Amino acid sequence: MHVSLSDAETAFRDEVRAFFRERYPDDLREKQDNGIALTRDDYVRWHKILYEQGWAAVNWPVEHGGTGWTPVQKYIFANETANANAPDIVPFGIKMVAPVIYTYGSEAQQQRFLPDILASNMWWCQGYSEPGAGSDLASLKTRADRDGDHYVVNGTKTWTTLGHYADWIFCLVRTASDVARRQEGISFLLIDMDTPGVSVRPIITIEGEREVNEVHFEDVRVPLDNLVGEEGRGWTYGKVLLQHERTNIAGVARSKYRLARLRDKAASTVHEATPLLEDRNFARRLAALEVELQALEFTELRTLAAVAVGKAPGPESSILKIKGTEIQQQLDAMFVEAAGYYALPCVPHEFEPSFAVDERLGLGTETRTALRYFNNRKASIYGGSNEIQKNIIAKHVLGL
Amino acid sequence: MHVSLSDAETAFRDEVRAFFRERYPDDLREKQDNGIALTRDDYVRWHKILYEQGWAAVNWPVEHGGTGWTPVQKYIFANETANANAPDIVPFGIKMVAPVIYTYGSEAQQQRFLPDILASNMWWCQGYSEPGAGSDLASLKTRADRDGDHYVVNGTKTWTTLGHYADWIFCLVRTASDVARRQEGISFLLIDMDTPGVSVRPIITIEGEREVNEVHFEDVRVPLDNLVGEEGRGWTYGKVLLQHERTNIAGVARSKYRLARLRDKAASTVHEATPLLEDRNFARRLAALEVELQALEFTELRTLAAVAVGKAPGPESSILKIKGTEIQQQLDAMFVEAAGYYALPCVPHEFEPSFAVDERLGLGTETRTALRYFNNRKASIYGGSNEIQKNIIAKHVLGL
Amino acid sequence: MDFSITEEQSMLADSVARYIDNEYSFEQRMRIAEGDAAFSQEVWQKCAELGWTAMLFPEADGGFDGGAVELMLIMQQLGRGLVVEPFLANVVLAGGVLRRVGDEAQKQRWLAGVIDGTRQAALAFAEPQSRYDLANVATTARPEGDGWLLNGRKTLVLNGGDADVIIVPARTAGEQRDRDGIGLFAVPADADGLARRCYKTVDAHGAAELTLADVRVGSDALLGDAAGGHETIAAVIDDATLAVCAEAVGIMRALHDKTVEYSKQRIQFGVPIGSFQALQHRMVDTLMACEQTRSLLYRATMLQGEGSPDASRAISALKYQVGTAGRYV
Amino acid sequence: MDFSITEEQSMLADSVARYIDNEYSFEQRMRIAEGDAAFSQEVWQKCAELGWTAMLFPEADGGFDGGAVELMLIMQQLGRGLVVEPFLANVVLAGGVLRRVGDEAQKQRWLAGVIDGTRQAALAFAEPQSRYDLANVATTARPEGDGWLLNGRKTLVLNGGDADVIIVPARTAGEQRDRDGIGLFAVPADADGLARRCYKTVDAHGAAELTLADVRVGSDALLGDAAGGHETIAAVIDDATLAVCAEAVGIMRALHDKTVEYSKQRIQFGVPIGSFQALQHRMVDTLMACEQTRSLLYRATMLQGEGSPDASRAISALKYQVGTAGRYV
Repeated sequence: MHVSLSDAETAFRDEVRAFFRERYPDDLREKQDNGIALTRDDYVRWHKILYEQGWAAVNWPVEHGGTGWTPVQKYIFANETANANAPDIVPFGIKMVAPVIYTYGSEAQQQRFLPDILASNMWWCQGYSEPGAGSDLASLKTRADRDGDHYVVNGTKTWTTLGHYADWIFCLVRTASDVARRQEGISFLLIDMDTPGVSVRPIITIEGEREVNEVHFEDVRVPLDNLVGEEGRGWTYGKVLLQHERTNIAGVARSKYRLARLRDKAASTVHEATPLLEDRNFARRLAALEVELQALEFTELRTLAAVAVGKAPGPESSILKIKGTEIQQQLDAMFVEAAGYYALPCVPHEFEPSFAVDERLGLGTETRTALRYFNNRKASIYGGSNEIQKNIIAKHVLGL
Repeated sequence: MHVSLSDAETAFRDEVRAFFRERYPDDLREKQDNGIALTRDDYVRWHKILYEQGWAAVNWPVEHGGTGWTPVQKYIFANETANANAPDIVPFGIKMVAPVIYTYGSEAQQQRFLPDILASNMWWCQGYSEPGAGSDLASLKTRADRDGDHYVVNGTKTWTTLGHYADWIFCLVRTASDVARRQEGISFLLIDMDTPGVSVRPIITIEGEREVNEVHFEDVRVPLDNLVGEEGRGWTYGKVLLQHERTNIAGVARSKYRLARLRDKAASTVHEATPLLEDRNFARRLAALEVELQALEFTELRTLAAVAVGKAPGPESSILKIKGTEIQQQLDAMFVEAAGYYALPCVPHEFEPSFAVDERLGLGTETRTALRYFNNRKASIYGGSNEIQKNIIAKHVLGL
Repeated sequence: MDFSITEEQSMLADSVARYIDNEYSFEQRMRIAEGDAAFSQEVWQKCAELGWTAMLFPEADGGFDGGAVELMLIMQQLGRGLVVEPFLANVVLAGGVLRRVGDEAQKQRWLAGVIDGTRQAALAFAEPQSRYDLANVATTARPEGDGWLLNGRKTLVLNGGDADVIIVPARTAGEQRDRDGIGLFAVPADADGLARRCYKTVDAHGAAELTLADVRVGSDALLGDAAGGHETIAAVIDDATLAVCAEAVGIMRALHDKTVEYSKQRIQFGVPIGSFQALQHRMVDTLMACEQTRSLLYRATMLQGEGSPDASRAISALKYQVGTAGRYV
Repeated sequence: MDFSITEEQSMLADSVARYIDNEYSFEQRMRIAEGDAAFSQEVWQKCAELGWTAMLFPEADGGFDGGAVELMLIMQQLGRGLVVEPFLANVVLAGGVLRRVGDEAQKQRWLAGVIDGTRQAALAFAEPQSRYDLANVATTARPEGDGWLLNGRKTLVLNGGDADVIIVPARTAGEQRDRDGIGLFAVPADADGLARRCYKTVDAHGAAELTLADVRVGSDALLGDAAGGHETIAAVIDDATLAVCAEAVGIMRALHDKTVEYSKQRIQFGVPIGSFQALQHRMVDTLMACEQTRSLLYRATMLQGEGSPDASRAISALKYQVGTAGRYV
């Protein structure tokens, strides 16, 4: 039992660090540091740089182009990504649909999709939630009815993150309704967003951004070949994917980076003649958050170590999701506190240049904190709400 | 809308204050101040002093010997009682069984019991909970079967506070089992503890005290005359009583007194060369607790004001119970913190005189704090656990 | 000790509540909030017509002599409707200063228009470096000729974009964090050297950043004592804190009610989500937070209304509770 | 970075676990806790026979060369069984001092008996006024003749009633709160002038209050440097804190498991109470608290085991978590 890095691990860390120093584009870095939303092209460019390095698919099996890294290497890579404030790869292709395709998809599907996903030639989005099916995902109503060698898809998916950028969508759809358990009638379908009948409508969220969408399907004809695995087994495939998503959501490395920035901010903010960081109440809460985050980091490492010796990321990933999002939201709140009055101005992008009157009203600064706070209220709801996670743990871990 | 006392209210406060100064016996005061448990005789003596003053039955109707006080007068009396650190009247007679008797009891029962309860000639205890019936009180199994002009009672009641002092016990018993709702078969019965077949066994609680008991009934013959109200209506009567108990449990005035003592203690405790009270973290939590308590005081006053204009103490009394006990337990915890190492010695009564080596190891001091902490974990469970209270509020206030 | 309100107070609360219910729907509110203007002139005129803008001022100034209770009743309802019109900025902040230390001429010139709703006013109590320390004033006022020369910056000036007059605290003496040496100056919005950048806040209220570069005002611009402004601001901010807390109580309660209502309608797993115990208990917790906050609101309102020496601490306690309970709800 | 334990470590943990399961039932524990003696000599002998008392000492001293990981593994299991025998006092506290600064003769005289379980020892690190400040030492040690004269009071001396030797920090120089100037003295329990009042703590461990009135000890009683004792105590208390935190993790987990188990058996409203969502979520919260605490325990243990400069902070973080999570669970 030891926590220090081995020589090989240290060498790997240095290699990753050098990569970020040399290959992470300055213009992306500047956008990230100033909290400016990346464009579709920005995301694709960064993905392709990682792809060239062979680091686009951290978790994939080596035979499909994955890294084959140990848990410790993955941990190091996540930390260095966060410390460089580099964007994460957009997860829908690499982290979400690909594991389903390489685990359950046909040989033909693997050859058709995996290389393009790996090289970011194809933008994916997720079609799970529906207006009437949130926590109760199994109640989804989007139907795929067989008609010759096609399915005809009708229905509505919602909260589709970056759906307006997507080339393809992976969906859970209902292919049978006369089944014993609702879950059994659900299939996993890949749909080209260019198919006639697919339309995307923006949802503007509380802080005024377009991040999520509603996707409508009206008599959309999808080749039977686009079914992954067996008809009626989509629920099982989707669940595997959700567990991957949940681990992903914890965001420990990112929170560590943000906590360090919060400390910087508090050290440079004068509050009643002394730095805010020296305010005992603020400092105490910051320390409490840091302790919680240190604990979560080790909980994640323990989980990854268990996965490495062959255990699947089981219901324990729910703990990571709950605690990870709680910490993120506490960080959001403390950034708002540190910003003080400057959290309040709601400054849409177009206006910002005119606000050079005070550097704190510019981009990527205090004026973003409240918007981020509001935006990120979603974190305890998405990926399966934290209440649903607790139900899962109660049932599958505690046996209640 | 105003918070200041009227001239009449101020005069009343002065009268009450003078009463406690003059009539509250020094030996009781000393016991109370040192945290020594009062004896049965102590309780009776104090009750009789209040009785002589006409203040034993604060909430009773005037015709039965109650005070007829306004909510503000009751509030003043509770505060002065707490500020004198005088004991509350033992509630089982005056506050619990008496309201049931004067509301639902027969003329004969009122004449037989109320004067003795008022004058403390009769000690009562409560027979509600059973080993298998806690939160689910309606599942109680103690049976009362008719046999001529008697009921024959069999069963076990538990958590009977001060049952070893009691002359009488009021019980919820099952008089019928072939009913549509379990609640309908329950009756409210008064039982003389001297009746053959009644036995009392002590339960020693976590801190080593005898406060509660199990009461066993084996073929106990109880005259039919001891049934209060109608057979099968006991549940309804008992519920009224529980709501009274819950308001009672909030203990706002007592918590205000304890908070002031905690502040004194923290001011006189040196912690890293300065008073503990100046430790920002301790002071912040103390202030937070004080705010919560100020709020609860006004929530209680609002409830009492509503009761005064004719509304019954409804499900809102559950809020008082939940918040009141939460505050009590937080006070318990902060007393332990203030005591530091001196919270740890577990010093049974007999040994205490030998501990004169340090005044903090004596009676009524730091060595009591942890025992009190442990003892008072019950507060969030008794009188209907706080979870049950939340169920009640969800159903009856929020309509869920 | 008495928790009941008078019939007049009850009518006032009903009047605001009715207006919100009938004429200030959430859709109407969002139209105003998302529009270019900071607020609706039409709504503001209505507030004046209904007497709310006059409510808190002495009869001698043309008001209705209302106090802390009236302020609380109005603000709770404005909170319930998430009203964006500048009641706080005009009536409580700027109006609060003018009422306390304005002389007759100043009241005539500035306050009368606030009371009848024809003029807009603001109080610039915050500076870029000040955070929550009201005495931290770096803006300076230097005597020049018969008047004063003002220089400095002000931040988050509520209603600052629409105000016809802005009350500017400026340092006439002392160090940057001294309580003494702060004067209050009524600066017309069109004064030379006064620049403002306008924006909306996250809660859709209008606000502005101000720069004052050699702004000249006459001696009649000084409100009250040239060095004693801090005491006035502190008193006004006590009122304003009580006001925003009352607003918050209105918001919290509306949010709680809407959540409970939605939980009865939203079906998942074949049942309303309000039937799940975990959510029931959470809604009970929010109910308790609302009621505990309301209790502290009544407490602070009554103490403030009676001019109690404990009022200021009671308002702080209330503010603390709003900060914690409000985030929880 | 590696989270696995060695086969030897695994065997050690199993050995303690087996003993608790088979020979230290809750009923057995309560018999000892409620008895007159502070602990069971029989159990203690068993701890020694099984090698646990020797585990943490260097081979040179007759130990098995264990470190932080072994300490953690043992203490977790002792916590699970609520074991009242004085492992902490003997092995971690007194043994920790003797191991670090005892010379050969002192180790022979005092440590050998701790390692083989034949003698009892204690460390008197607390005084009535000290609270948690280890440098706050009012007890004095004055040179006299060839030895020292000790005067003062010590509080909450764990195992103080049964100890054959008590290590007493005493001030040889400096002011009451100075870190410098503290010496550590091995005082035989039967020394003239040493009085002790024995009691049990709320968690049923034996402890004592000590008074030292002109207690004379020889020069061979001084452990290490006459002025440098604070550093030693601080290091020992780091180990001890790690130990009690590991114990707490064992307790928390046992409590959590028993609660979950009971919730499946206790029937109310016709169903096991574990079927109620509010209780399910609460038990999930306690599970998370346990697991988060365990993570910090591993973190602190590994850093301490590696002698990292971050170890002391990591132990403080762990202690904070135990204090909050432990009360929650």
